[in-house]
Amino acid sequence: MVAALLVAPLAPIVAGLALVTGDRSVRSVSRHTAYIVSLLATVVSLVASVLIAKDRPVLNRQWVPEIGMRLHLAVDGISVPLLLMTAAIGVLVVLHARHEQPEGGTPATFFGCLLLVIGGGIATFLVQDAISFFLAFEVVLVPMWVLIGRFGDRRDARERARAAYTFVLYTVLGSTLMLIGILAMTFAAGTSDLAGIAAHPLPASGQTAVALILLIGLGIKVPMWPLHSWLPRAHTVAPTAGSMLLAAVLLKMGTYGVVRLVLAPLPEGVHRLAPYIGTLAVIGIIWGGLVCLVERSLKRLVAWSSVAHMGFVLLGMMSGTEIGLQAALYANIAHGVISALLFAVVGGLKHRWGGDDLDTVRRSLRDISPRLSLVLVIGFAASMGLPGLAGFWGEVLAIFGAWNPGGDLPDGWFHVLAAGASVGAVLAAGYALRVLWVVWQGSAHGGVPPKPEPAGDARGNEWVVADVLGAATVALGVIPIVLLHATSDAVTHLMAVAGR
Amino acid sequence: MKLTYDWWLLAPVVIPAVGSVLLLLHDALLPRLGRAHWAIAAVLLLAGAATVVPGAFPSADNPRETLCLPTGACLYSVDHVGVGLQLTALVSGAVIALLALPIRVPAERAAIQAVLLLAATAGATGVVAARDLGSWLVMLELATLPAVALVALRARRAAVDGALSMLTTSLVSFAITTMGAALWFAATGSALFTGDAVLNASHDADSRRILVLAVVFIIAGLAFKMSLAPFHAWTPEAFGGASVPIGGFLAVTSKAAALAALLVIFRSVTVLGTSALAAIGVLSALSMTLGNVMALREQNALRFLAWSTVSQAGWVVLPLATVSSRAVRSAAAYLVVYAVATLVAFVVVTALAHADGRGHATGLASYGGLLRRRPLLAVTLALALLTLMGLPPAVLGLVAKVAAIGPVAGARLWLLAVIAAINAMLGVAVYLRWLRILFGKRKDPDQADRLHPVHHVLVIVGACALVVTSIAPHSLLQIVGR
Amino acid sequence: MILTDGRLDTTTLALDLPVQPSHLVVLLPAAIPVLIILLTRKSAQAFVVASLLSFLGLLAPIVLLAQQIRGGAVAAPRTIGDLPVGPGFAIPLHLQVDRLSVLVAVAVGLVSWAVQIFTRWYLYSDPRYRQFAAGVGLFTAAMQLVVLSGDMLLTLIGWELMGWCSYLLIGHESERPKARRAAYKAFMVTRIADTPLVIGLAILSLGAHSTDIDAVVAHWTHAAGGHHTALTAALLCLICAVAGKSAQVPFQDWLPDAMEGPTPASALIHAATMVAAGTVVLGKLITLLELSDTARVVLAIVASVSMVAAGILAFLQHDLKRLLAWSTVSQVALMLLGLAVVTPPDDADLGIAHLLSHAMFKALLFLMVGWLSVLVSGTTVERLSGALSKHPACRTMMGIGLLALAGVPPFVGFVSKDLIVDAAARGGIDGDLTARIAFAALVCVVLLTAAYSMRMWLILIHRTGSQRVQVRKAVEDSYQVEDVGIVEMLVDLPQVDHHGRPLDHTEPLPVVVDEDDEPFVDQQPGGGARLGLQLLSLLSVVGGALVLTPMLDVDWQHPNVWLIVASLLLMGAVALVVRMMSVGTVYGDAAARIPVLVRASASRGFDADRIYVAVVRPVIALAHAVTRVEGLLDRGVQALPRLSAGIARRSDRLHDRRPTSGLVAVSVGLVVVGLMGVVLW
Amino acid sequence: MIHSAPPMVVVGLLFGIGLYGVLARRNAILVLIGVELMLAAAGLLFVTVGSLTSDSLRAGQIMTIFVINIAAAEIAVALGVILAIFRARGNIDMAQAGERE
Repeated sequence: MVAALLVAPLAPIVAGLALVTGDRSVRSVSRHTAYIVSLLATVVSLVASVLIAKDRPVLNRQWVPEIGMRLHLAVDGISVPLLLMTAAIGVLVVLHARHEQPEGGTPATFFGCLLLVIGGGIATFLVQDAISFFLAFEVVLVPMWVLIGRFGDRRDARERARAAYTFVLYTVLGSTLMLIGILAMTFAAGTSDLAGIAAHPLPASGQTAVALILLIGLGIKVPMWPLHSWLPRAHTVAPTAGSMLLAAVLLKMGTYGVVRLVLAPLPEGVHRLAPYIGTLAVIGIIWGGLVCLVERSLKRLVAWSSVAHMGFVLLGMMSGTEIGLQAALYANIAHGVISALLFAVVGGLKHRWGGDDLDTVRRSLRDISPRLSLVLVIGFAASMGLPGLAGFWGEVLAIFGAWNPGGDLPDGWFHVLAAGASVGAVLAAGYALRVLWVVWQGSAHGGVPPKPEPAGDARGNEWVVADVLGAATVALGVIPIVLLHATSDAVTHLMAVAGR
Repeated sequence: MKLTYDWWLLAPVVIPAVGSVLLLLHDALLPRLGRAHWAIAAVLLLAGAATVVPGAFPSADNPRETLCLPTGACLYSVDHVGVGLQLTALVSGAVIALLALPIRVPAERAAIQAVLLLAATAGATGVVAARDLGSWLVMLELATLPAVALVALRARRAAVDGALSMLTTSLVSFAITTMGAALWFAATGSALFTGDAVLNASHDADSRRILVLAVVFIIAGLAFKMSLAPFHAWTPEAFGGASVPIGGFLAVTSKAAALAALLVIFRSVTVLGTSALAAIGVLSALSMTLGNVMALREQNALRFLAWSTVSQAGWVVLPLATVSSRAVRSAAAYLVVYAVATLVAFVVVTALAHADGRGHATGLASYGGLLRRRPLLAVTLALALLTLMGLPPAVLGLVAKVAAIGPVAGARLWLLAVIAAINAMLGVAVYLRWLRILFGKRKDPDQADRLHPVHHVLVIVGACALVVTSIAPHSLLQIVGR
Repeated sequence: MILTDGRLDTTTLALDLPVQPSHLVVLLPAAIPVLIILLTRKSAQAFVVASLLSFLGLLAPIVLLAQQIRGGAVAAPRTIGDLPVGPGFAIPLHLQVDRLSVLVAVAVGLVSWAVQIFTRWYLYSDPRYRQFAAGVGLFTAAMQLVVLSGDMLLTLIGWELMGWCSYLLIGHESERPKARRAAYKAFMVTRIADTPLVIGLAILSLGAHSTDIDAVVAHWTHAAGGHHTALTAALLCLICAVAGKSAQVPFQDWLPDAMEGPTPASALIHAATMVAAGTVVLGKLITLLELSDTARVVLAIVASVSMVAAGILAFLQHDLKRLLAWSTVSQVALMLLGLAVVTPPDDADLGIAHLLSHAMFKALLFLMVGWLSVLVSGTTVERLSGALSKHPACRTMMGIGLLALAGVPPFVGFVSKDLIVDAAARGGIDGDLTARIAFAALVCVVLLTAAYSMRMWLILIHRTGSQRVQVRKAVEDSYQVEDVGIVEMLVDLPQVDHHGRPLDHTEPLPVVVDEDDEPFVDQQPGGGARLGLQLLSLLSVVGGALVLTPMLDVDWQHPNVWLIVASLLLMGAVALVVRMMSVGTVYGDAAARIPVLVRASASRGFDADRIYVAVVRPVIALAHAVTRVEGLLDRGVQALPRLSAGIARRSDRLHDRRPTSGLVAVSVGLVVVGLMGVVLW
Repeated sequence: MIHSAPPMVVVGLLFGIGLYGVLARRNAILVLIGVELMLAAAGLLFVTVGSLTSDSLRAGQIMTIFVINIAAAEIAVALGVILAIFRARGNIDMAQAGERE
């Protein structure tokens, strides 16, 4: 069983490295081979993750004693859902990449980078050691940089390079700040083990500074409001598969880090910062919603909606209540699935249209390609928090949690925040319906196409991917109970530890 | 008066030193060997390294001392960190010698260069262990002056300019260092770097003031050798002028010597507490930033490496801004990692310069599409650069970054830590530039012949070293102890 | 086999199974969309699924009703289970079966069944029939969920889902820009009104540490003294949301626009489901409502205003479908008044009673208008004038519907309305402010209702052959007529979409349902549909008898006879007046006597739409501003590399590669370091 | 037991003059001389302190000898380099060196 712990992250990483380095240096790897290899790797790691989730093994070895870095792999209720989601999304992404493989480099490099990102994500959710958490955090950067910079939107090379650099530099800055916070805690606790850090917290006085640095660092990854400007750029340029990973996996690393490194070990610090961070979160919600109301590029719009949704996650976490935290974790997973779905669909549309400008008049999607339109509707309905779909529970419960926050947080202010969040939900409805109005129902009057458009519905892998994600969205919405039960024990424990 | 002698312990210093003298004599008697001198030098250095290895085992008693006076104070002492630094200096020297082996130079100059290399390495190895002002100064100069000569020995104009600026700077900073040493002596009244002397000095107010001045002077003097800003002006000139392997020598071996010298002072100053070290913090922040920013727009590969050494020097001394037991080890650990990465980078550049002609290795642009032209070189260089920027898959570099920031974060020097974080970002930007070129559009030189076998082997070894140490960083870092 | 293993208790009809009829009430309609999307590809298959399941979905509440009568119903059946969100807070997510909810459930089931059957005929040749049927199914399920929910969150779920379904149904014919806009408007208005709902629910349930409605009611009834303001705030939030869903002032304007949807959708939305949901929810919380006078007064004022205004608008409408829409607004307001006037310890029976009767006759009316509109292909006065005299088949049922609407005894409308009037009168005599407001409004609305019902009737039965012939020539398609009419009126104020950009009024496609372009078989719906209509009309006649049963506990024994007589006389008088007005008009339209400008602005709902647009415009402006600021932010981030490049250039100028400058740097550094050492030590 | 003030003053003067010479002179040889002055200051300081303190090792004097030796070696190397420069460029003006060619 312990082997599974190593297989889950290493299968994609090793396969990815093999593809990237093996490509060209020996002889160019064919697209089919690359696809098969990556599919195998991801499936293997998915199976391993399922095994891990089933009987929670633990691996705890010395690794680099010089910096107190241990090889400590394990899972708990908080990480299991993220782990499974990442592994599953990995398989889907590879499937989708087979369907739509952008130019800019060889297939092997493309798949290799995808695998590296997936592996890094899985590793992040497995490690229980702060420093190796940082390591896993960094693994995804360079491959993602390649994905955006090399395989991104072909139309504008300068914008591509700029987006890639903005992403990688911003994120490196964030993770290094996170590292500083981690090391400060490690130094105080004498161990870099997450549980150990949580067990020996800093003195209350020192917590605020550390929490601030950590939250800024992780806030870049999440992204938190003023630190978000890398996200829309990256998403707009990135290839579809890359966007799916970015939204579904990378952002989750940020929020997961907040739970692990900030909420658990630094309760006093969080408590002092919660009102401010919560405010930023709500600003992000409304900000994103407003931008979406007028954004012209469809893919960018989806990216902005991610900013808004992560705002809900942060708000839930800052509420300092168990319900809020549950909501945050739920919204985390929900956003992962929904945004992956949306990016799959929107990427497909962009691919077909050769652009994603919402102002160009098109025929109604519900007439041209019913399948795509179905998943599109599901995706946007979920993204505006429609009940019965994944988005609903997280957002409503987050508002509930924020309405009366835990501890002696300022009630009145959090009332305002909750109200702001619900206004943000209305904005979400506004832009979701706007997109449906323009795309699904079609802006062409009388359903008459202004010019003949490339029709063609989702087929093969694309349809499978969209189907699975859509089904997952509905399932999460109809039966929230499973996921909530998965996380509840760990959350209760965490609150108990933090509440000391 | 009697001194104890433990020749085995002194071997790493003695072997290269004596070797250089013998080599000189031999060359004077029958000047036929030509480039074979390099081989001999490498062998000697490796032999010296071999004698150090036993001390690297965790079991070894520690510190091991010799040249002890009847009073019990010892003039020569090596602890784990010292072993690590000595190994770095010797091995890097050997690698440099091997690198220089295939390069065609007039036969008589080869001998001189090999001798100078040996001497400088001997100095670097010795300063690690020096525990009294005298040997410290001598060893330091022994490590510096031959380097100047090495740079000057290429009679191209650029090299000469580099040599001149390096020479003058080194002379002045040596004068400053000496002044610092004198002040130190004046303050403590003892020529030995012993904690208690410093402690006594620190009690009396004005001798304390003199001591501060002494420390400051010494730091300023050593900053030249570490090429910390603002004492770095010579670095890009020397690197750009000197032949590629010599650049490597300046970047690695003499930096090890400088850090060693600094550590000797640092150890005995720590008893005074942190405030004297603010200077180090400022210097490190300054040179990190300056080096990165300058490297951002540097077009010449060698000067690029020079600027990167400037910024890396900042990282090396970063931990020394705090007084903590870990600071010394962290600095040494970072230096070791940096040495490996930079050495590999220089190996690649040298190999390329030798194969394609210097003209095609100096310009960054000429590395375009290296991945397709020479995959091995490209991958190795990429690994080295990744290590320097501290991003996976080069775990080694990341570990080093952690080690360097660790003490600072532990001591809650937030400002310094944040500056370090920003420079981590800048560093990524800097090295990604080169990386992007490597993977970018292909650009073939007019003539390109095969790698020299020695270079080929060295490149492979370097790549393997980076891969192995990335998988198990412990294997490398343990040589500076834990 | 259930009988065999004794799972069924024959005396109380109690059923000992994990799945209760109450579950089926929700699940069966919910299964319609799932099955349609998964299984069917053709309209015919879809119809089979839809009709079958909706019929079962009608049976289930009836069984439940039987159980309720026999006392065998499970009071609080569990659904997916309690959500684990920490010890301090319970989210049971259970259903709640009581007599009122069961009655409403039956009505909803009945209406949705009738609608499903009727739709097949109405949308016979619509390629999107499947989607429509699915939408109706989901809509029904959502409403049933609201009706039967025993948990705040379940209520919220059903509530929002209904909004979504209304969006789908209203936007059904999305080729027409007006339909798209109407759908968007309907959803957004209700959603905006819902913003406080979540907050209100949060206040109530967080106070009670549970979302269980009973627990909430219990907690607040005890704690009411302390947290009166909180309770009032929460109730006001709820009332706001209710006003949105039930199209009360100031959110009224989405409802008439919703007429863009196919008529069956309108029937569903107006009769049973969406607009009535507010009544149901407030009915569940009536105990709390009675505690807070502020909330009651606000509710009464909102309801009264919308009631009267809607009555007037109804009378002035040029399109009879819109007339019905406005009448819905006023009738729903009537229900809400029925909730507002009750005083402890009474339950929500009055409002619910009117909900039931309204469901019956309004569904009937809408379906009949739909029928007629198919026959005469239009719903405007010009089209429908004299429709009944041309198609006598519809005459009786239409008549019944209108009489019930007008509230003529013994029709169901009369009973439920009169009960409310009685209660209001009684309350007013007792000096209850709310009741007085309500009573005043009620008197007006009784007359208005009579007036517009009469007007509609007169239009429908009007006959002047020669004129109609030339009108036929003049008027082509009903939608064009409607558009032309509106466009002429709106010429000075162009309609604008949510961006504030003017919508250009290109001619929409002709309605999909049209006799000309495909073989449209018979002039009347299938037998099932007609059966449904007859059932509805039957209920509209005798449904009043329901109040006699113990299912509704209302005080019907001693009605205020004088009041009834007076109101009847007044209604008669009004009817007479309307008749007089209608004489000699082209289409027998009494409203023709009203100046055209008034009618014009009335058929635009007194330009409420412009107000909405005026509200939305600043938001869009804000959004643009935000994007601009965002651009600045982004440019700031992008400026950093340029900054560093600038620094590099400047410091590069310092490095003029000369040894001397190096020496200067060294000495400067020495001084700096020295100073630092001395200062910091 | 001589008084320590005068030698200290001399030390300061020497070092200052040397530093000034290093900064002010463009001729490499003169720069070398400046360096020599600074070194001499250091040596003088060593001797003075050594004579003041009763050190069993005579460290002060020994250090001075060390310094002188190192300085000598240094001068040798430096002159070599300067010679090379002169060969390469025909002058030893530091201010002209290193202009971008």
